[in-house]
Amino acid sequence: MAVFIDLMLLGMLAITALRVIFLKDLFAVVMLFGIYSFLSALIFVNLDAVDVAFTEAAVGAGISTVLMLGTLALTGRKEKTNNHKSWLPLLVVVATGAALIYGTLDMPPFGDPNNPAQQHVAPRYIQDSPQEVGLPNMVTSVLASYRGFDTLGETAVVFAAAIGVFSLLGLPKRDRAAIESGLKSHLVLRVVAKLIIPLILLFALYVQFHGDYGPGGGFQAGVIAAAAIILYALVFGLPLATHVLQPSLLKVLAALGVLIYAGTGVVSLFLGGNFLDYNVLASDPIAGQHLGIIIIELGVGITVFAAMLAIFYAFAGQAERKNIP
Amino acid sequence: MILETLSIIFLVLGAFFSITGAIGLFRFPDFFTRVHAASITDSIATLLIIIGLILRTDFGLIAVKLLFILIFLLLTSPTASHALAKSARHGGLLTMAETRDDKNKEAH
Amino acid sequence: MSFIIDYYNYWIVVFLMMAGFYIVISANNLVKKVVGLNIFQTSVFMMYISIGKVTNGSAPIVAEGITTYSNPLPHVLILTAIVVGVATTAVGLALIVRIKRAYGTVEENEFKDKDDLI
Amino acid sequence: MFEQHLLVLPIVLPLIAAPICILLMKSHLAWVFATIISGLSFFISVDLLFATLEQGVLNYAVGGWESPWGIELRIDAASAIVLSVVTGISTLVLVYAKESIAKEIDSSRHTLFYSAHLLCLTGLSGILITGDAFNLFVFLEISSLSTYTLVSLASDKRCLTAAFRYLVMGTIGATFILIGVGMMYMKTGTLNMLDLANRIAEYDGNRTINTGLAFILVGVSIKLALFPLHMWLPPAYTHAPSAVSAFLASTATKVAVYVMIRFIFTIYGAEYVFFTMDMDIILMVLAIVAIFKCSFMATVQSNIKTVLAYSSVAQIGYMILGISLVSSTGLMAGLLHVFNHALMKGALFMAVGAVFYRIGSVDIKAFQGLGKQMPLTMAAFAIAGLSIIGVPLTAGFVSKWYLVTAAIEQQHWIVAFLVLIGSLLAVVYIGRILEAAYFKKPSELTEGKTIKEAPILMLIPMWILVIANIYFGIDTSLSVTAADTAAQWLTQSIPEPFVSIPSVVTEETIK
Amino acid sequence: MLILAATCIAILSVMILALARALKADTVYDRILGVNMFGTKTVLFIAVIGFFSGRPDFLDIAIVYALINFIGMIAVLRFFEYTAAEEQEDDTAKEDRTS
Repeated sequence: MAVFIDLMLLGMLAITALRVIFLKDLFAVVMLFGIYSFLSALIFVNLDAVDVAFTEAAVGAGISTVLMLGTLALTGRKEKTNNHKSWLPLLVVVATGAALIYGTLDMPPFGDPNNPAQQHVAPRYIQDSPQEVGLPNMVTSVLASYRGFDTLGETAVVFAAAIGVFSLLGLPKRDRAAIESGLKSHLVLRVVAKLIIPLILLFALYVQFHGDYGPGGGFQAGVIAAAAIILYALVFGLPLATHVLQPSLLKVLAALGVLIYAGTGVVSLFLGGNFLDYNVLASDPIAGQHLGIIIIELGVGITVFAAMLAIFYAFAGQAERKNIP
Repeated sequence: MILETLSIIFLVLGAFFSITGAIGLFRFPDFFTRVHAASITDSIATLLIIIGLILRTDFGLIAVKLLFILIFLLLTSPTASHALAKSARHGGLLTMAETRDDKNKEAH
Repeated sequence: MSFIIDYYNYWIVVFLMMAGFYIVISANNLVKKVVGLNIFQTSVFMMYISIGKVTNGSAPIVAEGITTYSNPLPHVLILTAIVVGVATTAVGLALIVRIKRAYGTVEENEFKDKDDLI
Repeated sequence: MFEQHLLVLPIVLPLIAAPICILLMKSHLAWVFATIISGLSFFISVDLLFATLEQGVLNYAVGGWESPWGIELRIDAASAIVLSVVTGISTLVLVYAKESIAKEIDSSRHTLFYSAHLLCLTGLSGILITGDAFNLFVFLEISSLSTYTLVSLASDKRCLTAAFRYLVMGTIGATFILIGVGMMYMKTGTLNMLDLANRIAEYDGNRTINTGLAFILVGVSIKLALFPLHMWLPPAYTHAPSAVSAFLASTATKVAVYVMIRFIFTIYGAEYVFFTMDMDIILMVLAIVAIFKCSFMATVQSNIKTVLAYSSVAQIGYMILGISLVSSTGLMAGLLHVFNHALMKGALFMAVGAVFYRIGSVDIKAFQGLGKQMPLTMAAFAIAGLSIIGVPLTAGFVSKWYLVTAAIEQQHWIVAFLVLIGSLLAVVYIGRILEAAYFKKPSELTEGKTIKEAPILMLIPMWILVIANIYFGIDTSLSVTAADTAAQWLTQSIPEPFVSIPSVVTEETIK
Repeated sequence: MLILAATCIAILSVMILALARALKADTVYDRILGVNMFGTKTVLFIAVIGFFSGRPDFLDIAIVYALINFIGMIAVLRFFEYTAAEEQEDDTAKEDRTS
């Protein structure tokens, strides 16, 4: 059954990808990209990667699609037909694909528990991490503790993206006099959105602090919380949203999150451990691990929330400015 | 046992409704009838399937989450359909009958 | 037959990667290029997740009564990679918005004509 | 108490400083702060360099988790050399940047510039220090993302398309590396570089591993702008702000060269890559084509930054040529050239930036007659240019000398000859600019205007690099010893067996 | 168990139909409708498959899907209103120029 579902989903993915190649309507391309993300997230669920599915759905289908739509609003919907056809891309792709297929021929069989990938490093994470780190969610343990340095880098990447977008697009100014925009005519929508947004924020908090026990964690929580505010901005207009959460505050928050994460590492240095060694944070190693993971997940959550929202503000601000000359 | 049977009935009905909705999405002649088909069956199928699933839980946290999903879908799905139809109408899309009228006018 | 069962997943993933890669290098429109990059990367993520799957395994979150778990390490790597992907997308799209403002077009051949890139 | 933690500091210091720069708000505060942090990293790097020369390899277990389960930081002479170059150049560029970006970047974006610069430094240091293949990818992306930002900060609109092209190519390269690392992980179950090396050695000609190697090499080649994949580099370096060009030209591609060395020599093993896969022939041919094609392209450009950019691609050809000679001398020549080229290109781009600062153009016409008007800047340009050509008593001579020696050692007479011919092309493109500067009359761009010498804050870092060029051309003991140690270490054909004894700090060592 | 598998397959086939609608649509609105239906069915699919594989505690993902689907729809609508306003402006601008 799992194989059957896997095949069906992969088939749908392949058709979607093929269709994207030939579509000229960029709006449709973006819509199909949303579907592509949803489908790949489904595949991740089917292949047991629940945390990844969580993130892919929130990021790929959510944030990326919204940003792409924002860009399309500014750049136009139609791709121009280009008569200049070249065989080179096709040639490169076929060569690369052939190399990859050649590479698959010696791959270990799909799903075999005796594969090298399942043998060497991974068993320790599966068998010992619940005792060593004390969390049921192994993905969180590995992410935040064993490979915490990767995650620090990941937070820095998000921060770097935020800086890039600030420098390219600038942040919208908080403008008291700006008229209310947004989906004015949709009354039903406005009522429903008002009902739902608090629920989403609540859910984000749950994801943030339940990430140790189930799928979720700082990154996902940050994205969901940002999504709530994005929904608010979409329905009630950017000016109102910037009144609730100021762009300059977001800048500070994004920086603060990175500092919290890196600061935890520095604190562990001063307490006599290695960088990011949470064992020394409390008297008992398990308690220390738990404390450390909660703090750094908070740091990740804050940075991601602030960076994602600020990036959205920057894009929306462009559209808004263009609207009111 | 009764719960199990009830759950089966709900799930079968839910599956049936979602398939009819999907067929409607294909077979109906214009956009507004298609929205109608899609959104109504969407809601009823969601309701049935999720109730069917709730009956299979031990009515703990999982049931609460399912209920949350149900409420969320029941709130958002019709809202989205409504807004979509509204903006289609606003954007100048006509129903089939109107298109026919227009053509008649042009013909005369 | 077992050969196909063993590898079908990787083959379709390779096809998806190449579809994405083709969009990146052949598209003339910059937004489509970015969509292509995303498809390419997402497919690579699928390859990683396939590596970690264990038949009859379950999601790597400890629960009672479950003995086989899939490998959590690829999941962790891909979580990081997804974030990197969205960061790149955001910067790329911001660049596109600026290019549109500076050149009035987002078609590669059109602005190439305008500034005779080396 | 931080002695045992020195390894992690060159990554963590700029990483913490980058968000603080944003919080500082004031441009000059951010400048002082960023320069201090970068200088601190430089001192730590030099300290690490001497430590590696004495002790060989240093390692550090992040989070206290022993490798291969946790992420291991690992530094040997090769990484320490490049790390010193990167942090050193970064410090000089930051000193130089204050005046330079005041002219070229909108004042509201200055703090963003410093922050992005520090993030880029974080990424580059991370690549150099990490001992984990996936961690390397993460740091590669940090540096790349901030590089795209830095390039796009210029006021000329062409920097946008250059940055976008760089972004697309860079992301494809990174994704290729990701595919390659995935294939290696699939067959070995580990991500630690040493562990990978040992486990890959167990396989003899496995198709998945071969493909993984191919993808990694192509991905890294995009990042280091190896010949047919170099298209992103000339526009990016031409249109970026001068300070950014100076920084990137002397660090980013060098770090990519280091990554290639690391993957070839440490992970896959030279024997496997060169004898089983015959990569040396491919690399050698590409390197020689790069030297000639791009040196020639450099001779026909009128934008001086483009000339220097093409020259960079050609010089990368020399480094790859050194690697492809498959000998410890060749590798040493390659590493030495990484070091020396950073010194020359840094100085050249800084001089060009100074010209842009005063005249507002980097066309060859703007250089006409500058020898008299900006004597110090043009003298710096001339000396660094001579170094590029490889005139004796400059650093460039030393690395070319060892390169030719290595080629002759391996009986590649033609290669040795071609290296010398390649230098002649450098004479042409550098000579053309010097001729304009010293022997031509001012063009309409500068005629009748009084042009002052560049500000002192730009001249100091420029001349530090120029003096370094001469110093390392005369007293080669430090650079050659370091490069030689690194090369010896890397070419030990059998990697030392993997010992999983971590350097976890115990209670005793702290007291 | 069988009934869950059957429901799975039913939902999967509905997803395929919705996908077909989204791939090959007469108007944009049809496409959006297809995408929306695809989204809601995905939510149900995850819920059912959670029960099918015996680990129904991953419903959080279904919630995220529902949420993102809704936000996506709103973003699309906003996009439409925005571009429609833009086109109108363009039209009036053209008229101004011609008159």
